[in-house]
Amino acid sequence: MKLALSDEDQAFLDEVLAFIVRHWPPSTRRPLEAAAVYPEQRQPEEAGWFDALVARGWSVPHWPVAQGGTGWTPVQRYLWDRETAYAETPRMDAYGANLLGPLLCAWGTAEQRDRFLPPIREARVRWCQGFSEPGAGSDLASLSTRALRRDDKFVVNGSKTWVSGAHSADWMFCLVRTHAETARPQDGISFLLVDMKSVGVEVAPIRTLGDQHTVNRVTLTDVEVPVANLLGQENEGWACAKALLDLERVGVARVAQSQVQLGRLKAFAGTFTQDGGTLQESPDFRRKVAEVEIDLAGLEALELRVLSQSGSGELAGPQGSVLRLRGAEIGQRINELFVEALGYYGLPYPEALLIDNEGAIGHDYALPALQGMLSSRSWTVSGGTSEIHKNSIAKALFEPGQV
Amino acid sequence: MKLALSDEDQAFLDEVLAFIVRHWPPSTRRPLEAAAVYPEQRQPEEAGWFDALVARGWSVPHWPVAQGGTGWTPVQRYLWDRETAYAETPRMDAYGANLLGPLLCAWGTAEQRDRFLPPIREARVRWCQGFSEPGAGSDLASLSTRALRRDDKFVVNGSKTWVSGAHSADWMFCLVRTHAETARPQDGISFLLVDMKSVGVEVAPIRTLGDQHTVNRVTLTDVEVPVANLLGQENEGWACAKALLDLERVGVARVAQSQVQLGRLKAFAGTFTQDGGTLQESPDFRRKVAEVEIDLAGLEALELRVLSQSGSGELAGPQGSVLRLRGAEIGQRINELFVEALGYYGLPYPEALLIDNEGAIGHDYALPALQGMLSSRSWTVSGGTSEIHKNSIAKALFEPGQV
Amino acid sequence: MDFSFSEEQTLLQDSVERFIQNDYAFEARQNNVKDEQGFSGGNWKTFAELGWLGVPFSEADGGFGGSAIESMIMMEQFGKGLVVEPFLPTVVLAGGALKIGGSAAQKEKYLAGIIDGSLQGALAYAEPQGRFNLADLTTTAKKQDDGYVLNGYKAVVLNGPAADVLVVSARTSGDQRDTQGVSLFLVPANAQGLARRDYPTVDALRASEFTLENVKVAADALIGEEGKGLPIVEQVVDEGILAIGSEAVGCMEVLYKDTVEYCKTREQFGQPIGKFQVLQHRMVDMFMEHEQSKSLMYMAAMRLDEGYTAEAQKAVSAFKVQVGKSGRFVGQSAVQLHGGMGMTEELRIGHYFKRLTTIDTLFGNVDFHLKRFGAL
Amino acid sequence: MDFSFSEEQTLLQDSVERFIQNDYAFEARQNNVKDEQGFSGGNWKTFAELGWLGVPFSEADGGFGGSAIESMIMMEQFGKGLVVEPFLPTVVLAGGALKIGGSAAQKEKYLAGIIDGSLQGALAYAEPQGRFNLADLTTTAKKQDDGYVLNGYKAVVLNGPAADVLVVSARTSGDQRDTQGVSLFLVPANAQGLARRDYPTVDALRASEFTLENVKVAADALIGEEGKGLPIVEQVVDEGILAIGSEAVGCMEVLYKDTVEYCKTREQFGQPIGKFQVLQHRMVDMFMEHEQSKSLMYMAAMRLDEGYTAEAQKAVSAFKVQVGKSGRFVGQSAVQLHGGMGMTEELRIGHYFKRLTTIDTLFGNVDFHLKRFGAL
Repeated sequence: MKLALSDEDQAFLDEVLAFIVRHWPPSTRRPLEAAAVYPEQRQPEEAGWFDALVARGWSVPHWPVAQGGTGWTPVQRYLWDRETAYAETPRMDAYGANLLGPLLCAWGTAEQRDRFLPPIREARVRWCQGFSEPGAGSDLASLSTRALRRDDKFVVNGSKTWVSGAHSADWMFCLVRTHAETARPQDGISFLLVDMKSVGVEVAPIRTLGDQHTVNRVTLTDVEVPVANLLGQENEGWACAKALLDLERVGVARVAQSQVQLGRLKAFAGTFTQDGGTLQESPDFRRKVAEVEIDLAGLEALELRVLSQSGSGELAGPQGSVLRLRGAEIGQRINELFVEALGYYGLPYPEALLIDNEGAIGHDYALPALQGMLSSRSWTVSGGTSEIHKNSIAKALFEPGQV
Repeated sequence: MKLALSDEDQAFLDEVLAFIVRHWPPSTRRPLEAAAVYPEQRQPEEAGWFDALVARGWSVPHWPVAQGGTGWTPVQRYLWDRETAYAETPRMDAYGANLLGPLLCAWGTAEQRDRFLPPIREARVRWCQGFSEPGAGSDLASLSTRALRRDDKFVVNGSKTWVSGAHSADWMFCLVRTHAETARPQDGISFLLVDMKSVGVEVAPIRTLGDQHTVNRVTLTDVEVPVANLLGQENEGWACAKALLDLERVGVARVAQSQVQLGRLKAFAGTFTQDGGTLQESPDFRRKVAEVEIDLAGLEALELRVLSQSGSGELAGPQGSVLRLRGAEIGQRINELFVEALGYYGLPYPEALLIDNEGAIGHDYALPALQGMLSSRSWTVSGGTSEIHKNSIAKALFEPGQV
Repeated sequence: MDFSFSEEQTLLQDSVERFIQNDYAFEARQNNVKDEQGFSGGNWKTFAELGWLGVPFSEADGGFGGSAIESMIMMEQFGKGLVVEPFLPTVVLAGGALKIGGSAAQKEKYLAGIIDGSLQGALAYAEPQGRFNLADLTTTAKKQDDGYVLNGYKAVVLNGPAADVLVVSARTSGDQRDTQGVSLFLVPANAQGLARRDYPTVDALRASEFTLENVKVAADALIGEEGKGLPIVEQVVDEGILAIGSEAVGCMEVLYKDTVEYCKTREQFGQPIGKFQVLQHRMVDMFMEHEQSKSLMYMAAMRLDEGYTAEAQKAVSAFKVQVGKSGRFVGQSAVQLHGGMGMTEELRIGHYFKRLTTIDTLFGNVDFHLKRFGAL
Repeated sequence: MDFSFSEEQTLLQDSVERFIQNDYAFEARQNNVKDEQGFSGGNWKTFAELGWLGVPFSEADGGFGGSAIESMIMMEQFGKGLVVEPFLPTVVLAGGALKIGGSAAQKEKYLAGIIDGSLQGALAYAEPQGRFNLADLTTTAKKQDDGYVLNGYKAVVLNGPAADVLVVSARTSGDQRDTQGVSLFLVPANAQGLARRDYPTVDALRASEFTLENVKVAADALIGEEGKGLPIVEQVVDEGILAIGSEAVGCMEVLYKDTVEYCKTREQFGQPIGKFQVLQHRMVDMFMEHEQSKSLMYMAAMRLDEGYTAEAQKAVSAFKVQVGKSGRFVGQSAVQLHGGMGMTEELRIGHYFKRLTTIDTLFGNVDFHLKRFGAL
C-alpha cells in the first residue's frame, strides 16, 4: 500500500508528459475561459493534437489492442486521463470513442467494426446518442420511437430529445422500438446506427439556461436505416444499452477536471478584493474552498481505491453511481463558488458584447463562470438523475454481498 | 400589520410579568443546569408555583372557560407561554393539562369530566400516555394490546413502550384493541383511562443514551379497567387519538425554550477560551450561532403568522408538522453547539461525581449539555418521526387548497 | 401584535396580483424582455396610472403614504410574475434615496416624475473593488466653484440604460473604506463626462457600467449633508433588500407550486413522479424554505416599518441570509425535479432560478449578511 | 501506486477482525466497560501475546516494525468492536511520543513494558484554556538542580486512571502560545505532587484531570530537546488522529450495516421500513459518507507512511474534517432510522453514536482542522 508510482509507471508518466508538452505545448493552451467564449477559435490546435494522438496510437487507449487500444494498465490509463485533463487537451469525441467504440468492439459484427471503428479511432467522425424521448427520461424503457422492418431496412419514426451535439454529429446511435407487444417494455427495443444525413432526420436546437446550445431534439420521419446498421440482435437492444450505460461510468467522477477548476477558482478569488484584502484571503471563502477541496480529495481517493481494486479498470456494483453522484455534486459546488466569487459581476450577461469584441464586463471569466454554473445543474440530471443513481445504490446495499 | 402589542395585550403582559416575578422570583430560579443535575432539589419551589397558578385560575389557560380555562386570546396565550418559558417556571404536567384535559372537555362524559379534570387542573395528579408498542411505532394503528370486555370491565393485556414518566404517573391514557376483525386496523381501537395502581400494571425503565431514565415499558397483564373509564365510544378510540395528536402540536415549536437555550449558549461560549480570546468571539462559532439564531427567528415569525391567522390558536393543515419539524431540528442544533463549545469537556461523564458532590468536571453545565444533546435526538422521533411529518405535509401539498 | 393586512393593503395586493395573473403571463413577460429598452413602457404607464409608483412616498410628496409593508406586498407579487419593469431601481432605490435624504426642492424636482412614470432613476453605489462594502469607494467628488467634480467608476448599475437621473455615491473626504466622508449626488444621465456601457443581466434586466470623468454637478445635487451619505445608502439598500427579498419569496412560491404540479402530471415508471417519496420530501423542504423566508419577510417589513434601528437592520440581514439559502435550495430543487425540462429557456422554471441566483448576490450575499447579523 | 494490503497486513487485519467477531461481541464489550479499571486486563494480555502492542515500534525496539498503515488496519477493526482497551493512549500516544522523540535509554526503559502489556501510558497534552491549540500551555517546567519542577493542570487525560507513566507537555520558555519553548516530560503516575481526579467518559472510556504541584523529575525525563517538544506532540497527535479516525470508519461501517439490517426487518404499515425510498436514500448517503471517509483514511495513512511532511499533515486534517462530518451524519442517521430503539442504551447503535461524537472533538474538531487544512 503506497502512493508512489512504480518505476514502470513513472517512466510511462514521463513519456506521457513529454508527449503532451510536445503536441499540446503550454503556448497553445488557451485558458478554459477563452475556449468557452470563443469555441470556434479552438479548432486549429485541436486538429494537430488529434493527428498526433492517432499517429502515436493513443487516440483510443481503452479499446481492445486488436482494435487500436493501447493495452495500458488501469493505473496507466488513470495517469493518461489525469495528465490530459490537467493540460486541458482537446478530448476525443466521447460518444464515438468512449461509448460506441467499446460497444462495437464487444457487440458489433466484423463488418460493423471494420466500417465504423476506424473513423472514430482517427477522429474523423462525430457521434451523438439518441436515447431519451419526451416521454421517456429516467424511465428509458418506455420509449416510443418505432422502427418497422421493411425488407433490408428499418423505417424509423419518432423523436429523440436532449441529444447532445446532434447539430454537429455525423451519426447517431439510438434506441428504437421494434416490437410493441412484449411482456416487459425493454424486450422490444433495438439498437440502431443512424446516418444523420438520412432523409427525414431533423435537428432542432433546445436552448438551455444561459441561452446555451448543446442539446437538441431530433425528429425522425420515415427515416430508412439499413438492417446492416442494427447493433446486436433485433429486440435485444436493451442489453446493448445497459452495457453502454455501464461504460459511461468510466471517468465519470471528473476528478482531474475539478482539480483544474479548483485551482483556477483559487487564482480567480485572488483577483477579487474585499475590504482591502483579496477574497481568497477571507476566512469564509477560504473555508468553503477548503471544504470542497477535501470533498474532492476524498473523491480522488475513492476513485483510486476503485481503480486499484478492479484489475480491469471496470467498475463494479454501485461504485460507478457513487463516483458519478459525488463528482457531479462537487463539480456543481465549484461552479457555484465561481459565481459567488464574482459578486456583482455575476450579473452581466454580455452575449452581445462577445460579438462586438468590446471585451468582457468585470472579468474575462465572468461569462464562462456563470454559464458553467447554469449548465452544471444538468450534471445531476443527464446520464441518470441523482435520484435514479441513489435507487441503484440502495438496491445494491440491500442485496448482500454487493457492497 | 405591526409587531407592537395593543394596549390591552401590553396590560396583560404586565400582569403576567408581575405574577411571575412574585411567584417565581429570580432568586428562586435555579439555572437549568442545576435543575437538570439535581432534579429532586427542584420540588419545593415548584409546589409554590403550582399553588399560585391554581389560586389565580391560570393553571390550564387553554381549557374551555367552563372547565377552568382563562378565555385568553391566542396572542395572550402566546405571551403567557413565552414569558413562563423565559422565566423557566415549572410546567404543568403536559400529558394531563395539555393533552388529556382538552380531550376530556371535548369527548368526555359529564361524569368523566367531573372526576378527572379537577385533579389535573389543580396539579394533583400525573398522567402518562400509552400509545406506542414494540410492534407499533410510526404505524400506531397496528397496535396489538387487547382489551376484552367482561361485564362492566375491560380486561387488558399487552405492552406499551416509550411511555414517558410512567414511573411517576398516577394514571395512563392508552389505546387498546377492542375488536380484532375490522376492515381497517384503526377501526377496532378504543381509548382507555388506566389507573397505574391497578393490579397487573408493571413499569420497567428503558435506559436511554447517556443512561437517562425518562421512558418506560409498561406491561399490562389482566388489568381490569371499569367501562366508565372508556373515553368516547368503544372501537372509536382512533378518532380520540387523532384529536389528541392534533392538540399535541400546540406550542410544539418550543421557540421560547430555544431562545433561552441560545442565550445560554452565547454566555456559555463566552466562558471558553480559544487562542487567547473567547469562543464566542471566534468567527466560525459566531457564524454558526448566527445561523441558528436566524433559523429560530424564522420559526418564531412562522409561529406568529400561524397564530395570527388562526383566530382560535388551533393549527390547520400541515402547519403543526412544519413547526414541530423545524422546532426539533433547531433545538437539536443548539444542543449540538453546546457540546461543540465544550470541546474536550464534552467527554467527561461524571455520574459518579454527582453523588459525592465533588462538583462538575470542566464546567457546571457540561453534563446537562451532553445529556441534552443526546436526548434531543429523540425530538425527531417521538411524537411522530420527521419522516412521518413530512409525509403528512406532502399529502397536504398535493391536495389543492390545503396549503 | 397583528400579522394581518389592512383593507388598503389587501386591496393593493389584490390589484397587483390581478395584474400579474392577467397581464403578465410568462409569454408576455418574455416579450417585455425583448423590448428594446428591456421592459414594457406600456406597463410602466399602467403602474403609474394605478398609483403603484407613488406607493412608498408620503402624501405630501404626491405619493400614497405607504410603508415597508406596501413595498413588500407589491414586490412579492412582482416576484411571482418575474416583472422586469424597473420598480426597484427607480422607485425603491433612486426614489428611496430622495425620500430618505432629499431636500424639499430635490423631492419636488424629481418625485413627481417618478410617481407619474415620466422619470427613470438608478442608484450607482457599487464599485468593482468594494464588493458588498457600501463605504468602499474610490469615486471622488471634489468641491469646485459652487459645485462638485466627480471622478470614478460605478459598477453594475441596474436600470442604467434607461435612467434619466443617477444617485451616485462618492467620497468627499476620508480614506477608501471610512464610514465618514461618503456623499450622495444626483447626476443627470446626460451630464458631460459621464460614459456608459450597457448590457443585459443574466436575469434579463438591464444594467450599465458608468465612468465619471470630471462630471460637474451643482451644489444642490448633494443629497443630505456632505460626508454623511453612508447612512442614507445603507437605509436605501436595506429597503432594497426587503424589496428583492420579497420578490424572491414570490419566485419561490411559483417554483414550489410549479414543481408540485409538474410532479403530479409527469409520469415515469407507470406513475406520476410525485408518488416517489424522495421527491415528495424534497418538495416539502421547498415548501418549508418558502414559509421560513416568507415569515422573515414579514418580520423585516414590520421592523423597518417601526423605524430604521439596529433591530431593523438585523431583521433585514436575517431575511437576506434566509432568502439566499432558501432561494438556492428552492431554485436548484425546482430545476432538478423538472429534469431536463428545468434546464430549458422555454420553461419558466429556469428563469426564476436565475433571478434567485442574482438576488442572492445583490446587496450582499449570505456570508456578508451572516457576518453583519452577528456583529449587530 | 498501490492500494492493496501486503500479505502481512492482510494477516494482521484478519487476526484483529477475528478477535472482534469472536471475543468482542457487544455484550462482552459492555462487560469490559463494567470492569473496575474500565477495560479487560485479560484482553490487554491477549493483545500483548498477539504482538499487537508492539506493532508500531521498530524491530530494534522490540516491536513489529509496522507503520501508519498497520495502525490504521488495527484501529478500524477496533472501531467495529468499540474496543475500550487503551491501545490509543498507551501505544499510539505515550508510545508514539517515545518512538518519535525518545532517547535510546527512554525507549529501553519504557517500550518493552508497553509491548509486553505490563506498562500503561497516557499523553497529558491538553489544558482547559487551550482548546485544540497544542501550544497553548500554562503548565510550566522550571529547571531546578539537575532536573525540572512541573506545575500546572492537564485536562481530560485518556487512560489517566490506569497509566503508570504520563507524557506531559509543559512550557520551559516562551509565552503562553509560542510554538517554541514547549517540552515533553515522562512523569511516573506515583510522582510526588501529582494529583488525579478520575472519571468515566461519555463513550465509556476512563480519563483523569491532573494537577501538578511542584512535581520533580530528573533531567532524563525530558523527551527530545528542551523547548523543541511541539513538533513531537504534533506528530503524535496526527498519528492519534489517524488512529481515532480509522476507529470512526469502523464505527460507521457497523452503523450503516446495522441500519440496513434493521430496516430490512422492522415492519410498519405492512412492509419493511427499508422499502421507503426516503429511508433508502438516507442509507445510501450513510454508505457514501463511510466510503468517502475510508478513502481519505487510506490517503492519510499512506501520506504519513511516506514521511511527516506538510502534505501528510494536510491529509490528516482532511481526514479529520471528513470523519467529523460523516460521523455526525452517520451517527445521527442511524439513531433516527432506528426510531426509539436507537435511543436506548440496550442497542449498540447509540454507543457508536456517542463514540463518533467524542471522536469529532478529540484532537480538534471540524472547524479546527478546516482552518488548519486551509492554512497548510
